[in-house]
This record gives sequence, structure tokens and C-alpha cells, in this order.
Amino acid sequence: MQTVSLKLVTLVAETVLADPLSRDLTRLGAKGFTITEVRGEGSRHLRSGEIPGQNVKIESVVSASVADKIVDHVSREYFPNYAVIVYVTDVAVVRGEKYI
Amino acid sequence: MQTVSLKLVTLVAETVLADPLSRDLTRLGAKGFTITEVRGEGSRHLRSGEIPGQNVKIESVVSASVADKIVDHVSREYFPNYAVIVYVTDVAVVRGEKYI
Amino acid sequence: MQTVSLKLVTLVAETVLADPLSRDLTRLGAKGFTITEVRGEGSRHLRSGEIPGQNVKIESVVSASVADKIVDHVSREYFPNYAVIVYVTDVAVVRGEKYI
Amino acid sequence: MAISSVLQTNLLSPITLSFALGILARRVKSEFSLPKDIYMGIAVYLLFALGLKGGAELAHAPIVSIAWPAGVTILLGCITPLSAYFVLRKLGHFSTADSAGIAAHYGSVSAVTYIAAQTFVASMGKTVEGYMPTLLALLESPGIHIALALGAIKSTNKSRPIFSVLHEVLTARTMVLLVGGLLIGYLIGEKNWHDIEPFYDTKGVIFKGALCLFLLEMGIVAGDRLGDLKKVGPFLIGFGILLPIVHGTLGVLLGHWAGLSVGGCTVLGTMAASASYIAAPPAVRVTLPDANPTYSLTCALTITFPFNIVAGIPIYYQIAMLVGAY
Amino acid sequence: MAISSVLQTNLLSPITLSFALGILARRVKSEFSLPKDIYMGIAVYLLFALGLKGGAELAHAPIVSIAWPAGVTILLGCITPLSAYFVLRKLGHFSTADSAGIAAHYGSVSAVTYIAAQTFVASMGKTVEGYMPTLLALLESPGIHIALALGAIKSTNKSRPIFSVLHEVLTARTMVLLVGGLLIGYLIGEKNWHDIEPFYDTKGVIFKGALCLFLLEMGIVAGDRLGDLKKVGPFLIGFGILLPIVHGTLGVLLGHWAGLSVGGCTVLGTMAASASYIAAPPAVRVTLPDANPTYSLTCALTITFPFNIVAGIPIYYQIAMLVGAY
Amino acid sequence: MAISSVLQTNLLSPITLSFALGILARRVKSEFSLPKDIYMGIAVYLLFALGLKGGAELAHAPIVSIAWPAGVTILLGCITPLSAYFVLRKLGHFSTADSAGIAAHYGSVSAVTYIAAQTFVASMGKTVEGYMPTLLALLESPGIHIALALGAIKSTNKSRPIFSVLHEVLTARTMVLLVGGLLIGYLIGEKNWHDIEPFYDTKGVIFKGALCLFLLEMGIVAGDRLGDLKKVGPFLIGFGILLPIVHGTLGVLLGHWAGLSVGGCTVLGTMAASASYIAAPPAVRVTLPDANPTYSLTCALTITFPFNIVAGIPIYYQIAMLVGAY
Ligand SMILES: Nc1ncnc2c1ncn2[C@@H]1O[C@H](COP(=O)(O)O)[C@@H](O)[C@H]1O
Ligand SMILES: Nc1ncnc2c1ncn2[C@@H]1O[C@H](COP(=O)(O)O)[C@@H](O)[C@H]1O
Ligand SMILES: Nc1ncnc2c1ncn2[C@@H]1O[C@H](COP(=O)(O)O)[C@@H](O)[C@H]1O
Ligand code: NA
Ligand code: NA
Ligand code: NA
Repeated sequence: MQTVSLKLVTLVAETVLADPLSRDLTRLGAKGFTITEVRGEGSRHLRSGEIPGQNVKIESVVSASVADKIVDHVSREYFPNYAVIVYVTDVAVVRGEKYI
Repeated sequence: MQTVSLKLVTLVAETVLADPLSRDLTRLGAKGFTITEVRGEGSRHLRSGEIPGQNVKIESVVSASVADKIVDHVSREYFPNYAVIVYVTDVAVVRGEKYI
Repeated sequence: MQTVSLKLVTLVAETVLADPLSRDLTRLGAKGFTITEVRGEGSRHLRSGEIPGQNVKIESVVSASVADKIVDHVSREYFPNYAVIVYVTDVAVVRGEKYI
Repeated sequence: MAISSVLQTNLLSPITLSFALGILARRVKSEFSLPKDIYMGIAVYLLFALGLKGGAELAHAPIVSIAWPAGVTILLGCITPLSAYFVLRKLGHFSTADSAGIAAHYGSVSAVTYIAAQTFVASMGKTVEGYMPTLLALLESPGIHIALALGAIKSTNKSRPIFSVLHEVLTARTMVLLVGGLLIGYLIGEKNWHDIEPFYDTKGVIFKGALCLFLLEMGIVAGDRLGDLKKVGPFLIGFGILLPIVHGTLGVLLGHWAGLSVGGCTVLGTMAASASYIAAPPAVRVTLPDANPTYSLTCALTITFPFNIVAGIPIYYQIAMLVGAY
Repeated sequence: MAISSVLQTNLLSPITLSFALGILARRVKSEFSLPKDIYMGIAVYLLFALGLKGGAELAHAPIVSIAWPAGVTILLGCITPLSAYFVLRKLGHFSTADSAGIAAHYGSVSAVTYIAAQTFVASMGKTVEGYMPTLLALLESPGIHIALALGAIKSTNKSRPIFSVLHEVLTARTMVLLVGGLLIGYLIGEKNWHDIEPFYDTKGVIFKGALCLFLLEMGIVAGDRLGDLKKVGPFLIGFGILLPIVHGTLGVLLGHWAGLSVGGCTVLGTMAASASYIAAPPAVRVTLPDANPTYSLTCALTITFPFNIVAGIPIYYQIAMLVGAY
Repeated sequence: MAISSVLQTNLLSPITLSFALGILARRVKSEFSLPKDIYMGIAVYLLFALGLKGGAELAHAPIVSIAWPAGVTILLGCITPLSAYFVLRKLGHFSTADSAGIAAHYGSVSAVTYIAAQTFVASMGKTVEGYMPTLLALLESPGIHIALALGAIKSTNKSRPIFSVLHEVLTARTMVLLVGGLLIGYLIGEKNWHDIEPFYDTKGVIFKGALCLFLLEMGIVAGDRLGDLKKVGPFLIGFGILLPIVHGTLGVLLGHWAGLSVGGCTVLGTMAASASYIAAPPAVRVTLPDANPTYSLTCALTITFPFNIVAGIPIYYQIAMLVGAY
């Protein structure tokens, strides 16, 4: 079965950002996303939220251009003040049109 | 330490498919898998299950050929009627024989 | 926005290893990590822990050299006796310095 | 008591109001919901309590006295999925899969609706046969199996091997807790039962208190789906209200014929009128892939459940009074 | 009773000791904590119980009798965020964002502190006006809104559109359960209330038992953050103790002036003195990104909450006695 | 009472039957299980209740009266891991790691087995010394430490630094809740205790009701592992039944010698006979990597726990009667 190559954008952020970030993703062109409750530690040691270290991981399969937009937006809007990271991976999917 | 390159197949599907899909994976040659409870939104907006948007993510490290088989099977058997996506990533592992 | 390419190391291990492994990661140079509670099946069928199959997934974005160190350490220290797997993926991040 | 005041009593019960609060919360777009494990945990407790209490009562009841009621219950389990299926197929012109899928829900029973009926009857000062939980367990699965078999036979698409699903239904949470509880309650005997009765008594305060929290969450879940009413269209909305009345009446009549009290008739009628939204959905989902889950779940959860809680139960009660059950 | 013995009674209450145990557990680096869903579930139960009980009481109280107390409560909701803000801005020289962020916490109220006050007053053999939960609901949100508005106006950085946040606060868990519970408790009437009273009664054993477990976990959460005391510095530590005393005194006086009993004055004072750590934090976090959450959460949770539980409440009680509330 | 009827009473207790139901559910391949957080939450409640109740009783007991029982308890904590170790090493020819790993489980204690014994004794109309929970806390950790030290010394493989593990065991959930509860129960005094007693009383309905749900899940967990019985082989199966009888008898005798009542002897014997499956497993897993966890967990959970619940406790009770404890 032939596949197309797309980008998987992964965000890890403090729980309170789950909704704002998903809204942003949709606005920037993501057709869907998957959210996982995670916990973690990083360099910022920000203790927001009643129980510290409670984060969400948001994953979205998108086109390269949308991926750029998201990374761009997140690092501009959220990096300065929030505990959040973002990274991008190459993925192969079938029915690529579903994600674009 | 030298590593071999394999495929990580990731499925996100409505919870009710957790068992059928894991059975299929094993049948198609996966030596193991990891399941995560997630929630998500996609294009289909199917509201199956009492609490909508409750999905499972199933990840399995497999050989390229098994990966093809899985993608093939899933898109044929499940895409038409179920809320499910699948994507494949390249991963490097040690002791590759464990997964083949 | 220009990105740098780093490694995402993913460990899946029985829950009891969550702390030892995170300590090891930090010691080996990881600047942070994200932990997810997962369940899974593998080839070893070890039934440690009251509820079998309860695992943790530990993900860490690190430099290639740190990634090697981790894979090396884990396969030497934990593979023989514990239910654990590790795999490495290429990821693109912004502000690479955060992870090094 | 006049129907109006009966309705009012019912509308102002903590159960109904907690459910209403849940719906309201979702309508004002509140993101509040009960933690998943708590919701599940309360469900486990309620079902186990039903079973234990039923078993303890069973220990007294002469088995023969249950024969007829059990018979009509199983009969209801065979009739209701078929009536639902054919109404949907012939009048509603739904696909075999959709018809069978929805029929599986209405052929089974909703334990919470059952509890609401029991509580309502008690608040009317009437008693209910102690062995009703046994009937609840009997009505749980036959309807699902019949409807799924029907769908599997009629549908052109290959559908997943049905036997594994039959097994899943028979060993699902509800059956384990209900049947298991019945056995335990039956075996432990008077003294042991009295030790745990205040905790598990379905008339007790813990049961009633937990029930409110459970209905609060059910209201949230239902409120979440109100939007789907548009998707299912007027036919299914009518179906979700009228079929329960038909099934409910049938249940009351058969119950009366089997010699149940007015309380028992009301509860049996409610059981027949209710639609499962726990056991049926996953079974249907895996067996009949091309049945649209939005249809069945919206009908069972967003139309029939609230209807029964608010108006259905009092109606079945009135019918039970009319048929002159003592 | 002498202040010393009052303090002692309070120190040896199960609530205080459970909280202390939680802190201790963290200090000895225990990894124990209550399962997340259980902690959330207990919170839901406590708030819903508060609401229901308050509503049931409200059914008796002549609405007029609440007018004045309600008035002064809203007044407190407007004064306390402002006083907090200006103390931090002028005396503490904190940024607008930080000042507004912390002020939002102190302008709102902590339900658990409220409960502790109610329990304390009861243990002193005094009664509390039944409509206090209504005041609790009234005090929940105004302070947060005022502080956030203040921060949004004054801050140079663009801050997230505030309206969505106002809505989030108004529809948050606390409001749904408290206001919803009040409505239900008010509507169900005597008989229904008595059915569920033992389960939801805030003087009942289930409530008190669950409260201990909740404070155990709160102690763990607070103990987790003890280390942050260094980060916030002496000014905020003093602020977290002195401002509550000021707000508490103000609350007692206004309560007395509005005709509350000594019990009512103590509870209202405690409400004014308490700082929210549930509703406020997320609202502040998304509206004022450059407010440091470590400041506000450490003050509310690690300084003010324990202070109120251990010493504050008895102090407000003494003040209430002094002002000669009957 | 004849041993047969004693056994029957025990077999038909809600606890035993709930456990049996759990096993049965797994045998019929049901996928039902209690939500994880609920299971954890009940465990927390049970342990905290044990502690509180024990502490409240301690407040009355003259400390001296506990000296001897405490002494023999610690003695049991030192003997049982060694006896277990040498039986496994010499007779069973298991590796040092495996022997030490399993010994750590049998050197510690299972709180649920303890509770079952207490409940059983009560159902026999006998009383138990109020300070037993203190003994439970005393027996929790020494055995684990001794066994792990033994394993660490004897094993050739480097094993993880043992001190961090000692600390983990001493600050684990069980210790925090048990010891913490003891302190709180001891400090709060009569009046406060009576406020929360109905909720935490280990003879109360909430405790007994929750216990059934807990044992239901334990049955499921044990049923899950029945398959592993094949893996552990006949020697360990015999070991898992005979060693408890030896340890149980020893516990009864030492208890009698220390002046415990027949109830106290039975409970102390049960404690000695029981094997930990909560505190021990993680400690062993990280300290002795090459100890096979399937061995220790299957013995403790699938063999010894059910044996004690069903037959062991009544046997220790009979022995206690024989040795003529009053
Ligand atoms: N190097 C990393 N690898 C994986 N996850 C990370 C890493 N650094 C940070 N995180 C995640 O991002 C969250 C915020 O990190 P930080 O902003 O550095 O405090 C942490 O709680 C982790 O969950
Ligand atoms: N583009 C995407 N990226 C990540 N996850 C997705 C995406 N689209 C769908 N999903 C996941 O797949 C599930 C089903 O999607 P769908 O079939 O499009 O409704 C959703 O609930 C999401 O969890
Ligand atoms: N091929 C695989 N793909 C994904 N996860 C795996 C795979 N094999 C093992 N795992 C995970 O690693 C854990 C331990 O595996 P094992 O050591 O093979 O028993 C399993 O419980 C799974 O969660
Ligand atoms: Na039905
Ligand atoms: Na305040
Ligand atoms: Na032992």
C-alpha cells in the first residue's frame, strides 16, 4: 500500500494549556489531534497547577507547512512564559488527504 | 552499540477496538505492543462509546514488512467504519532480533 | 523557523523502574523527560507488580551522544533481568540548546 | 394520588434533579465532570449492591414464586428486540445493521433506570418483590444476543464472529456484579447480610447518596450528546419515546399476569421500556461495524433514559394501578 | 474558653492532624499520595454536600434574612482583591501581573478552609447560619474577575481575552456543585432531603471521614511545595499570614454588622481570609502568562491555608467573641 | 464450635465469597476489574482506618501491656524471613536471590489477611486486643529488610544499594497510613474519635462494605495469576501452604506466651503466617534484579493469601483454643 510522508508534531505542556493549544492547532490547520495525560520534568521547574509536573502531550499528524506554522506559533506565544516543548517527527501515513 | 533500524507502527482508535486490534497485531507478526489511554479529535466526529473521544493508542515496533501488513490490514478492515488512524515512524533499536 | 535535529529516546519498562530510570537519564545527561502510564505485552511475559502489564513509557529528547549512552546503559543494566525496551527516533526541535 | 402530583414528586426527586444539573452544566459549557474512575466505581458499587440485596431477599422467597415472573421477563427479552427491529426496519427504513444495533439496546435493560423505578415506587409507599434484581439479570443479555444474531444473519457485510461477543456480554461488568452479588447475597445468610446491609441496602443512605452523584455524571454525558439529537432526526426521537411506552405497557401487563404487585409491575415495565447504554454499545460496535453508534447511543442515552426517568416511570406506575395490580 | 485551649482543641482535631501527617509524609520523602481520581472525587463530594445542605437550610431561612449577609459578602469579594493587589504592588513592588495573579487567589475563597471553620465552630458548641454555603458561592468568583481585569488593564503585555476566562470560572467545578447543590437542596424538600441527609450532612460522619482523607492529600501537596518557600521570599511569607488576619478581621466585623452570629462571623471572616487554590490558579495562568504561578500557589497553599487551619480560624473566632457577637 | 462449622462460617463470609467471585470472574475470562484508583483508594481507606482505630484504642491501653506482645512481634519479624530463606535455599535449592526475594514477602505481613483474621475472630464472638494494629505496623518492615540484606550479602551479582530501598519501605503507603493513623488516633482523643468512628471503625459497616469490594478485586488479581501456578511448581505450592502453618503456629504460641487473648493469638498467628504482596514486591524487584518476581508474587498472592483466608485463619484460631488461650 503506498503511503505519503507527513509530519507528526508533538507538544508537551502544562495541563492548563490543553484547550488553548488544541484550539490553536485546529486554527493553524491540523485536522485532528490526540491528547495524553503525562507527567514530566524539565529545565524550567515551573510548578504551576495544584499538583506540579502534570502535563499533557498533544500529538498531531499534519503537513510540513502546517507543522512549521505550529512550531512557529508555539515557540513565539508559549515558550517565554509556559512549561512547554515541541518536536517534529517524520511519519508515513496512508490516505494522506485525511490530514491535509 | 550498533543498532538496527525498524518501524514503529502507531494506531489510534476508539477504545472498543483495543482488543481486536492487539489480536490482529499479534497475528500479523508483532512480537509485542504498548497501549496508552488517550483522548482525541479527528475529522470523523464519530461518537461511539458512552464517553466520546476516549481512544487508545497502540504502538508496536516491528519489521518493515510486518509494518506494511498492519497498515494494509487496518486500512482495509477498520478505516471504512471506525474512528482509527495509523502512521509509521523509523526507529533504531538494539537487539533487533527481539522484534522480528 | 530553523530547527536542529536531535534524538528522541523512548523507554518502555515495568513501573517499578520509573524512578531508577529517570535518575539514570538525568545522570547520563538528559535535560528532561516525560513519563506516561501505559500497559503492554511483550515476549518476556514477566509478571512483576501486583497488576501485571502495567508499564511506564519514558521519553526524552537528547543529543545523539547522550542517546547512545542511554541505550548503552539500559541494555547493559536492565535488559538481562527486567521487562524493558528502548528505541530511538530522529526529531527536529527549535532552541536545540534547551536539550543539550 | 393524581398523576400530576405523582409527576411532580418524581420531578423533584434528588435523582431527577441531579441528572438535570448534569445536563444544565453541559449546556452552560461547563467542563466539569466526575473523575472517570469514580464514575466507574459508583457503577460497580450500585450493581454489586443490587445483586447482594437481591440475593439476600432471594434467600427468603420460595423459588416457585419466581417461576412465572422469570418466565415473562425472558419473554420480554425475546419480544422487545424483535419489535424494536421491525419498527426501525419497516417504518423507519433503517439499514439492517442500524436496526439491529438499536434493537440490541432496547432489547436489553438499563440498571440505573431500574433503580430509579425502584426508588420511585418506594416513594409512592409501595413495595417491590425482593427478587426483582434476579429479573434484571435475566433481562440483561438475551435481547442483545437476539438483535446481534438478527443483524449478523440479515446483513450482507461480513460481521465479526458473533460468539466471542456473546461471551463478552455474558461476562461483562454488569453480569459479574449482578449475578455474583445475587449468589453471595443468597449464600452469606441473615447475620452476615445484616453486617453489610447498611452499606449495600438499595434503600440505604449510601446507595441513595452515591446514586445522586452517578446521575449527575449521567446528566453530563447526556448533555454532551444533546447536539446529536439533530443528527438522529424526528423518527428516532419519536421512536425513543413511543417504543418505551409500548414496551413498558407490555411489561406491566405481563408482570400483572405473572402475579407481580403494582410495585413489581411498575419496575418490570420500566425494565422492558429501558434501553441499555453500557452492555449493548461495545457489543454492537464490534459485531455490526456499519451500524452508526450515534443513532443507538443518542436514542438510549439522550432520549429514552431521560424520558423514563422523568415521565416514563410514573406512567408505567399509573398503568400498573389501572390494570388493578394490588 | 482560653485562646490557648481553643488553639489546642484545634491542633488536635483530625483535620489538622491529617493535614500535618500529609506534610510529614512528604518531609520524610514518602512517595505516597492519594490516587488522583479519589482526591478529585472527594472534592466533588464535599462541594456537592455543602451545596445540598446549604440549599436544604435555605428552604427554611426567610430570604430577607440573607440580604445583608449576602451584601457584605459581595462587598468582601470586591475589597479583598483590591487590598491584596495594592499591598503587593506598592509595598511589595511586584509586577502588575504577579500582583494581580496573587490578588485573584486572595479575592476568592477556599472551600476546605470554609469547611474547617464550620467544623471548628461546631466543636466550640456554636451554631452557624444555615445559609453560609450561599455566601461561599457568592464569594467564589467576583474577586478572581476583579483581579484579572485589573491585571489585564494594567499589564502592558497582551493578555489572553478575559471573557472566556470569566466564563470558565463561573462554570468551574466549584460553582456547578455548590450552586447546583444549593438549587437541588432547596427544591427537593424535607422528605427527600432526609433520605440523603446522612450521606451529605456536613456534620455527618461520612463528610467528616472523607474530609480527613482530603486533608491528608492536601498536606502532601503542601509539603511538596515547602521547598518553594525559599523562592517566594520573606515579604510574601509575611503577606500570606498578615493579609489573612486583616481580611479575616474585616470579614468578622462586616459579618457582625450584618447581624451574623458569632459562628457566622467566624466563618465569614475565615472565608475572607482564605485564598483560593482551585479556581484561581488556572484562570490566572491563562490570563496573565507572565505572572509567576510559584508565587501565588505557594502563598495560597503553603502559607495561608495552613495558617488559617492552625491559627487563623481560632483567631477569627476570638475576634468574633470580642466584637460581642452573640 | 466444631472445626467444620468454623470453616463453614468462614467460607460463607462476604469476604471469602467476594474473593471467590473475583477468581471466578477471571476464570470465565471476564474483563471486569475494579477501576485502579478505586482499588488504591479503598486500600488507603482500610489502612488509615486500621491505624486510627488502633491509635484510639492505644490511648486507653497501658503502654506496658504492649511491651511483651511488641517484643514477640519483632521477634517474629526476625525469625520468619530466616526460616523462609533457609527452607527455600536448603530444601528447595533456589538461588540466593530467589530465596531472599520470597523470604522478604513471608517475613512481612499482609494487612488484608490481618483484617480478615480480625473479622473472623469477631464473628466467633471473641475480642481482639485493641493495640493489634500497632503490632501490624511493627511486623511490616523488619522481615523485608532482613531478607534483602541477606540477599544482598549472599548474592554474587551486584545488587542495587540497599539503603534507598530500606527508606522506600519505611516510607511506603502502608507505613505512612498505619503509623500516621496510629498517631492521629492516639492524639485526637475520645470526642474527636467518636465523631469519625462510624466512618473508620474497623467493625463498622463502611469498613466491612468496602472490604468486600477490595477482596473482589484481589480475587481478580489472584485469578489472573492462577496460570502461574504451573510455572512455580509443586515445591513452592507446598511451601506456600505449609510455611504459613508453621509460622502461624509459632505466632500463636509466642502470642500466648506474651499473654495475648485467644483472639489476639489468632490475629498474631495470621500476621506471622501471611505474606506481603504490596510492600515487598517493588522492594525486592529493585534490590534483587535476578530474583524471579513470578515466584514470590504467585506464592504470596495466589497460594498463601487464599489459603489463609479460607483455611489458615480458622486453623490458627483452633490452635489458639488448644493452647488454651482464654
Ligand atoms: N528533554 C526533554 N525530553 C522530553 N520531555 C521534556 C524534555 N524537557 C522537558 N520536557 C517535558 O516538558 C515539560 C516542561 O519542560 P520545561 O519547560 O523544561 O520545564 C516537562 O515537564 C517535561 O514533561
Ligand atoms: N491528524 C491527526 N493527528 C493526530 N491524531 C489524530 C488525527 N486525526 C485523528 N486523530 C486521532 O484519531 C481519532 C479518530 O479520528 P477520526 O477517525 O478522524 O475521527 C481521533 O479521536 C484522534 O485521537
Ligand atoms: N515490539 C514491541 N513494540 C512495542 N512495545 C513493546 C514491544 N515489545 C515489548 N514492548 C513493551 O515492553 C514491555 C516489556 O516487553 P518484554 O520485555 O518483551 O516483556 C511490554 O509490556 C510492552 O509494553
Ligand atoms: Na428494554
Ligand atoms: Na479570600
Ligand atoms: Na509473615
